[in-house]
Amino acid sequence: MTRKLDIVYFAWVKERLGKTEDGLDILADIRTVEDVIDHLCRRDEIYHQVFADRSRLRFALDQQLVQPDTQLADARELAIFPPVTGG
Amino acid sequence: MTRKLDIVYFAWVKERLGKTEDGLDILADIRTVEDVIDHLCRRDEIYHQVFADRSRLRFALDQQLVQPDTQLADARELAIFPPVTGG
Amino acid sequence: MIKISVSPADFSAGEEIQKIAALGGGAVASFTGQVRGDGELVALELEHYPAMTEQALQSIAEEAAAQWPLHGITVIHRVGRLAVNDQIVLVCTGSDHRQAAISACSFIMDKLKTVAPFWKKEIWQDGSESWVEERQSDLDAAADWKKRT
Amino acid sequence: MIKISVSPADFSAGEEIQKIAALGGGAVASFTGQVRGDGELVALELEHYPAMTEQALQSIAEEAAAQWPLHGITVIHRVGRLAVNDQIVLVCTGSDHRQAAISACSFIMDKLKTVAPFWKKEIWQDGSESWVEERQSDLDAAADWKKRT
Repeated sequence: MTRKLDIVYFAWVKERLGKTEDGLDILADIRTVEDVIDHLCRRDEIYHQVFADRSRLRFALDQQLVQPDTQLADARELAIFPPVTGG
Repeated sequence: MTRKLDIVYFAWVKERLGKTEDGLDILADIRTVEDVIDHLCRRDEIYHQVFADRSRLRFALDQQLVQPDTQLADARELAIFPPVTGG
Repeated sequence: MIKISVSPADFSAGEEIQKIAALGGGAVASFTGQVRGDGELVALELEHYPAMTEQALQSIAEEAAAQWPLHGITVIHRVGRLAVNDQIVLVCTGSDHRQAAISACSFIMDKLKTVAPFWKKEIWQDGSESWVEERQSDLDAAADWKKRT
Repeated sequence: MIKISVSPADFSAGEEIQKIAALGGGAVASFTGQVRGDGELVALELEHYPAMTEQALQSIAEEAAAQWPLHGITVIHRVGRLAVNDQIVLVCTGSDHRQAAISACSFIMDKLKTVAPFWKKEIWQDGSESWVEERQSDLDAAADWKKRT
Protein backbone atom coordinates (compact mmCIF):
# COMPACT_ATOMS: atom_id res chain seq x y z
CA MET A 1 0.00 0.00 0.00
CA THR A 2 1.33 3.43 -0.87
CA ARG A 3 1.57 6.01 1.92
CA LYS A 4 0.82 9.62 1.21
CA LEU A 5 2.86 12.55 2.54
CA ASP A 6 1.42 16.06 2.75
CA ILE A 7 3.98 18.71 1.93
CA VAL A 8 3.39 22.31 3.03
CA TYR A 9 5.34 25.41 2.02
CA PHE A 10 5.87 28.75 3.72
CA ALA A 11 7.25 32.22 3.04
CA TRP A 12 9.27 32.64 -0.15
CA VAL A 13 9.29 28.88 -0.78
CA LYS A 14 5.49 29.06 -1.04
CA GLU A 15 5.54 32.24 -3.11
CA ARG A 16 8.12 31.03 -5.58
CA LEU A 17 6.47 27.63 -6.00
CA GLY A 18 3.13 29.40 -6.40
CA LYS A 19 1.41 26.90 -4.12
CA THR A 20 0.87 26.22 -0.44
CA GLU A 21 0.98 22.42 -0.51
CA ASP A 22 1.58 19.21 -2.39
CA GLY A 23 0.68 15.57 -1.91
CA LEU A 24 3.25 12.88 -2.57
CA ASP A 25 3.00 9.12 -2.77
CA ILE A 26 5.87 7.72 -0.80
CA LEU A 27 7.61 5.19 -3.00
CA ALA A 28 10.07 2.67 -1.63
CA ASP A 29 13.15 4.70 -2.57
CA ILE A 30 11.96 7.84 -0.73
CA ARG A 31 13.27 7.43 2.81
CA THR A 32 14.56 10.79 4.00
CA VAL A 33 13.57 14.44 3.79
CA GLU A 34 16.30 14.93 1.21
CA ASP A 35 14.88 12.06 -0.90
CA VAL A 36 11.59 13.99 -1.05
CA ILE A 37 13.38 17.10 -2.31
CA ASP A 38 15.29 15.06 -4.91
CA HIS A 39 12.07 13.45 -6.05
CA LEU A 40 10.28 16.80 -6.42
CA CYS A 41 13.23 18.26 -8.32
CA ARG A 42 13.00 15.44 -10.83
CA ARG A 43 9.25 15.90 -11.13
CA ASP A 44 9.21 19.54 -12.24
CA GLU A 45 11.70 22.25 -13.16
CA ILE A 46 10.09 24.75 -10.73
CA TYR A 47 11.22 22.68 -7.70
CA HIS A 48 14.68 22.46 -9.17
CA GLN A 49 14.80 26.26 -9.30
CA VAL A 50 13.27 27.03 -5.90
CA PHE A 51 15.24 24.32 -4.09
CA ALA A 52 18.50 25.11 -5.92
CA ASP A 53 20.30 26.38 -2.81
CA ARG A 54 19.41 23.78 -0.21
CA SER A 55 21.42 25.57 2.48
CA ARG A 56 18.58 28.11 2.51
CA LEU A 57 15.89 25.51 3.25
CA ARG A 58 14.64 24.30 6.61
CA PHE A 59 12.36 21.33 7.31
CA ALA A 60 9.80 20.16 9.83
CA LEU A 61 8.38 16.64 9.96
CA ASP A 62 5.04 16.45 11.73
CA GLN A 63 5.74 19.95 13.12
CA GLN A 64 9.20 19.17 14.52
CA LEU A 65 12.32 20.78 13.05
CA VAL A 66 14.49 18.11 11.40
CA GLN A 67 17.64 17.82 9.35
CA PRO A 68 17.63 16.88 5.62
CA ASP A 69 18.93 13.38 6.38
CA THR A 70 16.09 12.61 8.83
CA GLN A 71 14.09 9.48 8.01
CA LEU A 72 10.47 10.09 7.09
CA ALA A 73 9.37 7.03 9.10
CA ASP A 74 5.60 7.38 9.59
CA ALA A 75 5.47 11.16 9.28
CA ARG A 76 2.34 12.56 7.68
CA GLU A 77 3.39 16.15 7.03
CA LEU A 78 6.61 17.64 5.75
CA ALA A 79 7.03 21.41 5.88
CA ILE A 80 9.61 23.15 3.70
CA PHE A 81 10.46 26.78 4.45
CA PRO A 82 13.25 29.34 4.71
CA PRO A 83 15.11 29.98 7.99
CA VAL A 84 12.67 31.45 10.51
CA THR A 85 12.69 35.20 11.21
CA GLY A 86 10.13 35.81 13.93
CA GLY A 87 10.44 37.76 17.14
CA MET B 1 40.62 78.05 60.40
CA THR B 2 38.87 74.80 61.33
CA ARG B 3 36.80 73.08 58.65
CA LYS B 4 33.58 71.40 59.58
CA LEU B 5 32.42 68.05 58.25
CA ASP B 6 28.76 67.01 58.30
CA ILE B 7 28.31 63.34 59.04
CA VAL B 8 25.03 61.60 58.14
CA TYR B 9 23.88 58.11 59.12
CA PHE B 10 21.45 55.70 57.53
CA ALA B 11 19.60 52.44 58.22
CA TRP B 12 20.79 50.50 61.29
CA VAL B 13 23.80 52.78 61.76
CA LYS B 14 21.36 55.65 62.31
CA GLU B 15 19.04 53.56 64.49
CA ARG B 16 21.78 52.19 66.71
CA LEU B 17 23.46 55.58 67.10
CA GLY B 18 20.05 57.09 67.82
CA LYS B 19 20.78 60.08 65.59
CA THR B 20 20.70 61.05 61.94
CA GLU B 21 23.74 63.31 61.83
CA ASP B 22 26.79 64.77 63.54
CA GLY B 23 29.05 67.73 62.99
CA LEU B 24 32.80 67.35 63.32
CA ASP B 25 35.61 69.88 63.37
CA ILE B 26 38.33 68.55 61.12
CA LEU B 27 41.57 68.68 63.08
CA ALA B 28 44.95 68.36 61.42
CA ASP B 29 45.33 64.66 62.23
CA ILE B 30 41.98 63.70 60.62
CA ARG B 31 42.84 63.06 57.01
CA THR B 32 40.89 60.00 55.85
CA VAL B 33 37.43 58.51 56.29
CA GLU B 34 38.92 55.99 58.68
CA ASP B 35 40.45 58.79 60.74
CA VAL B 36 36.93 60.17 61.25
CA ILE B 37 35.70 56.81 62.49
CA ASP B 38 38.68 56.48 64.85
CA HIS B 39 38.05 59.96 66.15
CA LEU B 40 34.34 59.29 66.80
CA CYS B 41 35.15 55.99 68.53
CA ARG B 42 37.43 57.84 70.92
CA ARG B 43 34.79 60.49 71.52
CA ASP B 44 32.00 58.23 72.79
CA GLU B 45 31.49 54.56 73.62
CA ILE B 46 28.34 54.36 71.44
CA TYR B 47 30.41 54.86 68.25
CA HIS B 48 32.83 52.23 69.45
CA GLN B 49 29.93 49.77 69.72
CA VAL B 50 28.12 50.63 66.48
CA PHE B 51 31.31 50.83 64.41
CA ALA B 52 32.83 47.71 66.02
CA ASP B 53 32.71 45.61 62.84
CA ARG B 54 33.99 48.01 60.22
CA SER B 55 33.62 45.42 57.45
CA ARG B 56 29.87 46.09 57.75
CA LEU B 57 30.20 49.82 57.11
CA ARG B 58 30.12 51.68 53.81
CA PHE B 59 30.99 55.32 53.17
CA ALA B 60 30.14 58.14 50.81
CA LEU B 61 32.01 61.44 50.64
CA ASP B 62 29.98 64.22 49.12
CA GLN B 63 27.56 61.57 47.84
CA GLN B 64 30.18 59.39 46.14
CA LEU B 65 30.94 55.90 47.42
CA VAL B 66 34.49 55.78 48.79
CA GLN B 67 36.84 53.41 50.59
CA PRO B 68 37.87 53.87 54.26
CA ASP B 69 41.35 55.05 53.26
CA THR B 70 40.00 57.83 51.02
CA GLN B 71 41.31 61.33 51.85
CA LEU B 72 38.67 63.75 53.06
CA ALA B 73 40.23 66.57 51.02
CA ASP B 74 37.59 69.33 50.80
CA ALA B 75 34.58 67.10 51.30
CA ARG B 76 31.66 68.64 53.17
CA GLU B 77 29.55 65.57 53.91
CA LEU B 78 30.47 62.06 55.00
CA ALA B 79 27.75 59.40 55.01
CA ILE B 80 28.15 56.22 57.03
CA PHE B 81 25.76 53.33 56.39
CA PRO B 82 25.46 49.56 56.00
CA PRO B 83 25.84 47.83 52.64
CA VAL B 84 22.99 48.92 50.36
CA THR B 85 20.03 46.60 49.82
CA GLY B 86 17.72 48.32 47.33
CA GLY B 87 16.17 46.99 44.15
CA MET C 1 2.21 28.43 34.52
CA ILE C 2 2.85 28.84 30.82
CA LYS C 3 0.69 31.01 28.58
CA ILE C 4 1.22 31.00 24.82
CA SER C 5 -0.71 33.16 22.38
CA VAL C 6 -0.33 33.44 18.61
CA SER C 7 -2.87 35.73 16.95
CA PRO C 8 -3.29 38.99 15.05
CA ALA C 9 -4.54 40.72 18.23
CA ASP C 10 -2.52 43.42 19.95
CA PHE C 11 -1.54 42.98 23.60
CA SER C 12 -0.84 45.10 26.65
CA ALA C 13 2.65 44.49 28.05
CA GLY C 14 1.57 46.17 31.28
CA GLU C 15 -1.37 43.81 31.81
CA GLU C 16 0.74 40.74 31.07
CA ILE C 17 3.41 41.91 33.51
CA GLN C 18 0.71 42.45 36.15
CA LYS C 19 -0.60 38.92 35.66
CA ILE C 20 2.87 37.45 36.08
CA ALA C 21 3.54 39.76 39.06
CA ALA C 22 0.30 38.57 40.67
CA LEU C 23 1.87 35.10 40.95
CA GLY C 24 3.97 36.68 43.69
CA GLY C 25 7.53 35.90 42.72
CA GLY C 26 8.88 39.39 43.26
CA ALA C 27 10.92 39.53 40.04
CA VAL C 28 9.36 40.05 36.61
CA ALA C 29 11.34 40.47 33.39
CA SER C 30 9.84 41.34 30.05
CA PHE C 31 10.88 41.85 26.47
CA THR C 32 8.71 43.62 23.92
CA GLY C 33 9.55 43.71 20.23
CA GLN C 34 7.90 46.10 17.83
CA VAL C 35 8.15 46.94 14.14
CA ARG C 36 11.09 49.31 13.78
CA GLY C 37 10.65 52.18 11.33
CA ASP C 38 13.46 51.33 8.94
CA GLY C 39 13.56 54.05 6.29
CA GLU C 40 10.80 53.45 3.78
CA LEU C 41 9.25 50.50 5.57
CA VAL C 42 5.45 50.60 5.66
CA ALA C 43 4.58 47.31 7.34
CA LEU C 44 5.62 43.77 8.11
CA GLU C 45 3.59 40.75 7.08
CA LEU C 46 4.06 38.04 9.71
CA GLU C 47 3.47 34.55 8.33
CA HIS C 48 3.56 31.43 10.47
CA TYR C 49 2.94 27.67 10.40
CA PRO C 50 -0.28 27.39 12.39
CA ALA C 51 -0.07 23.67 13.08
CA MET C 52 3.40 24.05 14.58
CA THR C 53 3.72 27.54 16.06
CA GLU C 54 2.09 27.17 19.47
CA GLN C 55 3.76 23.88 20.26
CA ALA C 56 7.15 25.29 19.23
CA LEU C 57 6.67 28.22 21.64
CA GLN C 58 5.36 25.86 24.32
CA SER C 59 8.52 23.71 23.98
CA ILE C 60 10.77 26.76 24.32
CA ALA C 61 8.86 27.87 27.43
CA GLU C 62 9.11 24.37 28.93
CA GLU C 63 12.84 24.33 28.25
CA ALA C 64 13.15 27.64 30.15
CA ALA C 65 10.98 26.33 33.00
CA ALA C 66 13.28 23.30 33.31
CA GLN C 67 16.35 25.53 33.54
CA TRP C 68 15.26 28.33 35.85
CA PRO C 69 12.91 28.49 38.86
CA LEU C 70 9.99 30.36 37.28
CA HIS C 71 6.48 31.06 38.54
CA GLY C 72 5.12 32.09 35.18
CA ILE C 73 5.99 32.46 31.51
CA THR C 74 3.96 34.38 28.94
CA VAL C 75 4.82 34.37 25.25
CA ILE C 76 2.66 36.38 22.86
CA HIS C 77 3.46 36.62 19.16
CA ARG C 78 1.34 38.45 16.66
CA VAL C 79 0.79 37.38 13.04
CA GLY C 80 -0.60 39.13 9.98
CA ARG C 81 0.07 42.65 8.80
CA LEU C 82 1.76 44.94 11.33
CA ALA C 83 2.50 48.63 10.76
CA VAL C 84 5.62 50.51 11.86
CA ASN C 85 5.70 50.79 15.68
CA ASP C 86 3.13 48.00 16.12
CA GLN C 87 4.01 45.47 18.76
CA ILE C 88 5.12 42.04 17.50
CA VAL C 89 6.19 39.93 20.44
CA LEU C 90 6.12 39.86 24.22
CA VAL C 91 8.00 37.51 26.53
CA CYS C 92 7.38 37.91 30.25
CA THR C 93 8.85 35.76 33.02
CA GLY C 94 8.33 35.75 36.78
CA SER C 95 10.60 34.31 39.43
CA ASP C 96 11.79 34.75 43.01
CA HIS C 97 15.17 35.71 41.54
CA ARG C 98 15.84 38.58 39.18
CA GLN C 99 18.64 36.83 37.33
CA ALA C 100 16.45 33.78 36.69
CA ALA C 101 13.66 35.99 35.35
CA ILE C 102 15.97 38.00 33.10
CA SER C 103 18.00 35.02 31.85
CA ALA C 104 14.87 33.01 31.05
CA CYS C 105 13.34 35.96 29.19
CA SER C 106 16.52 36.41 27.17
CA PHE C 107 16.78 32.66 26.46
CA ILE C 108 13.18 32.44 25.26
CA MET C 109 13.67 35.36 22.84
CA ASP C 110 16.92 33.90 21.48
CA LYS C 111 15.33 30.48 20.92
CA LEU C 112 12.14 31.96 19.48
CA LYS C 113 14.20 33.85 16.89
CA THR C 114 15.83 30.66 15.64
CA VAL C 115 13.29 27.82 16.00
CA ALA C 116 9.73 29.22 16.08
CA PRO C 117 8.11 29.05 12.61
CA PHE C 118 7.51 32.72 11.85
CA TRP C 119 8.59 34.58 8.73
CA LYS C 120 8.64 38.34 8.23
CA LYS C 121 8.00 40.01 4.90
CA GLU C 122 8.87 43.68 4.64
CA ILE C 123 6.49 45.89 2.66
CA TRP C 124 8.06 49.08 1.34
CA GLN C 125 6.66 52.46 0.34
CA ASP C 126 7.33 51.81 -3.36
CA GLY C 127 5.14 48.70 -3.16
CA SER C 128 8.04 46.25 -3.24
CA GLU C 129 8.28 43.37 -0.79
CA SER C 130 11.21 41.45 0.63
CA TRP C 131 11.50 38.50 2.98
CA VAL C 132 13.68 39.18 6.01
CA GLU C 133 16.84 37.07 6.03
CA GLU C 134 18.02 35.19 9.08
CA ARG C 135 20.82 36.96 10.95
CA GLN C 136 24.04 35.36 12.07
CA SER C 137 23.86 37.28 15.36
CA ASP C 138 20.57 35.50 16.16
CA LEU C 139 22.08 32.09 15.42
CA ASP C 140 25.10 32.94 17.57
CA ALA C 141 22.90 34.09 20.45
CA ALA C 142 20.90 30.87 20.42
CA ALA C 143 24.07 28.76 20.14
CA ASP C 144 25.59 30.58 23.13
CA TRP C 145 22.92 29.15 25.46
CA LYS C 146 24.00 25.61 24.56
CA LYS C 147 27.51 26.39 25.74
CA ARG C 148 26.21 27.95 28.95
CA THR C 149 23.68 25.28 29.93
CA MET D 1 17.10 59.81 27.11
CA ILE D 2 17.47 58.94 30.76
CA LYS D 3 14.60 59.22 33.24
CA ILE D 4 15.22 58.68 36.94
CA SER D 5 12.52 58.76 39.59
CA VAL D 6 12.82 58.17 43.34
CA SER D 7 9.59 58.70 45.26
CA PRO D 8 6.91 56.93 47.30
CA ALA D 9 4.56 56.96 44.29
CA ASP D 10 3.54 53.77 42.53
CA PHE D 11 4.22 53.40 38.81
CA SER D 12 2.76 51.63 35.79
CA ALA D 13 5.27 49.32 34.12
CA GLY D 14 3.05 49.25 31.05
CA GLU D 15 3.06 53.03 30.65
CA GLU D 16 6.82 53.26 31.11
CA ILE D 17 7.36 50.51 28.52
CA GLN D 18 5.08 52.40 26.11
CA LYS D 19 7.07 55.59 26.58
CA ILE D 20 10.33 53.80 25.85
CA ALA D 21 8.71 51.95 22.92
CA ALA D 22 7.53 55.28 21.49
CA LEU D 23 11.20 56.20 20.98
CA GLY D 24 11.06 53.70 18.14
CA GLY D 25 13.92 51.31 18.83
CA GLY D 26 11.98 48.13 18.32
CA ALA D 27 13.36 46.34 21.39
CA VAL D 28 12.25 47.12 24.94
CA ALA D 29 13.37 45.18 28.01
CA SER D 30 12.02 45.69 31.50
CA PHE D 31 12.52 44.43 34.99
CA THR D 32 9.99 44.96 37.76
CA GLY D 33 10.72 44.11 41.38
CA GLN D 34 7.99 43.85 43.98
CA VAL D 35 7.78 43.01 47.68
CA ARG D 36 7.75 39.21 47.90
CA GLY D 37 5.42 37.71 50.47
CA ASP D 38 7.99 35.94 52.62
CA GLY D 39 6.14 34.09 55.36
CA GLU D 40 5.10 36.54 58.06
CA LEU D 41 6.32 39.65 56.26
CA VAL D 42 3.89 42.56 56.47
CA ALA D 43 5.80 45.35 54.75
CA LEU D 44 9.16 46.75 53.75
CA GLU D 45 10.36 50.17 54.81
CA LEU D 46 12.57 51.59 52.06
CA GLU D 47 15.06 54.15 53.33
CA HIS D 48 17.41 56.09 51.08
CA TYR D 49 19.98 58.88 51.04
CA PRO D 50 18.07 61.65 49.28
CA ALA D 51 21.07 63.82 48.45
CA MET D 52 22.79 60.90 46.72
CA THR D 53 20.13 58.54 45.35
CA GLU D 54 19.16 60.17 42.07
CA GLN D 55 22.71 60.93 41.04
CA ALA D 56 23.77 57.35 41.86
CA LEU D 57 21.01 56.02 39.61
CA GLN D 58 21.86 58.59 36.94
CA SER D 59 25.49 57.43 36.96
CA ILE D 60 24.47 53.79 36.57
CA ALA D 61 22.18 54.71 33.66
CA GLU D 62 24.97 56.72 32.01
CA GLU D 63 27.35 53.80 32.42
CA ALA D 64 24.80 51.58 30.64
CA ALA D 65 24.28 54.19 27.90
CA ALA D 66 28.04 54.26 27.31
CA GLN D 67 28.18 50.50 26.93
CA TRP D 68 25.13 49.70 24.81
CA PRO D 69 23.33 51.55 21.98
CA LEU D 70 20.18 52.62 23.86
CA HIS D 71 17.38 55.00 22.89
CA GLY D 72 15.99 55.30 26.38
CA ILE D 73 16.51 54.25 29.98
CA THR D 74 13.95 54.59 32.76
CA VAL D 75 14.76 53.79 36.38
CA ILE D 76 12.03 54.17 38.99
CA HIS D 77 12.62 53.24 42.62
CA ARG D 78 10.05 53.69 45.36
CA VAL D 79 10.84 54.65 48.94
CA GLY D 80 8.85 54.57 52.17
CA ARG D 81 6.58 51.81 53.42
CA LEU D 82 5.63 49.16 50.86
CA ALA D 83 3.23 46.27 51.51
CA VAL D 84 3.61 42.71 50.27
CA ASN D 85 3.15 42.59 46.46
CA ASP D 86 3.71 46.34 46.11
CA GLN D 87 6.04 47.33 43.32
CA ILE D 88 9.50 48.53 44.36
CA VAL D 89 11.59 49.10 41.28
CA LEU D 90 11.33 49.34 37.51
CA VAL D 91 14.15 49.39 35.00
CA CYS D 92 13.19 49.76 31.35
CA THR D 93 15.57 50.03 28.39
CA GLY D 94 14.98 50.58 24.69
CA SER D 95 17.30 49.80 21.81
CA ASP D 96 17.42 48.72 18.19
CA HIS D 97 18.85 45.42 19.42
CA ARG D 98 17.19 43.04 21.83
CA GLN D 99 20.44 41.85 23.40
CA ALA D 100 21.53 45.43 24.09
CA ALA D 101 18.17 46.21 25.72
CA ILE D 102 18.18 43.05 27.86
CA SER D 103 21.85 43.26 28.86
CA ALA D 104 21.58 46.94 29.81
CA CYS D 105 18.45 46.24 31.89
CA SER D 106 20.22 43.40 33.68
CA PHE D 107 23.37 45.49 34.23
CA ILE D 108 21.42 48.41 35.69
CA MET D 109 19.62 46.14 38.16
CA ASP D 110 22.86 44.45 39.22
CA LYS D 111 24.61 47.79 39.78
CA LEU D 112 21.59 49.33 41.51
CA LYS D 113 21.56 46.45 44.01
CA THR D 114 25.17 47.11 45.02
CA VAL D 115 25.80 50.88 44.72
CA ALA D 116 22.51 52.80 44.96
CA PRO D 117 21.92 54.06 48.52
CA PHE D 118 18.71 52.23 49.45
CA TRP D 119 18.15 50.13 52.57
CA LYS D 120 15.28 47.75 53.19
CA LYS D 121 13.83 47.10 56.62
CA GLU D 122 11.49 44.14 56.96
CA ILE D 123 8.45 44.57 59.19
CA TRP D 124 7.00 41.32 60.52
CA GLN D 125 3.56 40.29 61.75
CA ASP D 126 4.78 40.05 65.36
CA GLY D 127 5.87 43.70 65.17
CA SER D 128 9.58 42.93 64.97
CA GLU D 129 11.80 44.62 62.39
CA SER D 130 15.00 43.55 60.70
CA TRP D 131 17.32 45.23 58.24
CA VAL D 132 17.89 43.20 55.08
CA GLU D 133 21.50 42.01 54.75
CA GLU D 134 23.46 42.35 51.54
CA ARG D 135 23.66 39.13 49.56
CA GLN D 136 26.82 37.62 48.13
CA SER D 137 24.94 36.70 44.94
CA ASP D 138 24.26 40.40 44.31
CA LEU D 139 27.91 41.30 44.81
CA ASP D 140 28.94 38.47 42.48
CA ALA D 141 26.46 39.59 39.82
CA ALA D 142 27.78 43.17 39.88
CA ALA D 143 31.39 41.96 39.84
CA ASP D 144 30.68 39.75 36.82
CA TRP D 145 29.98 42.81 34.67
CA LYS D 146 33.48 44.12 35.31
CA LYS D 147 34.95 40.92 33.91
CA ARG D 148 32.68 41.09 30.87
CA THR D 149 33.13 44.72 29.96
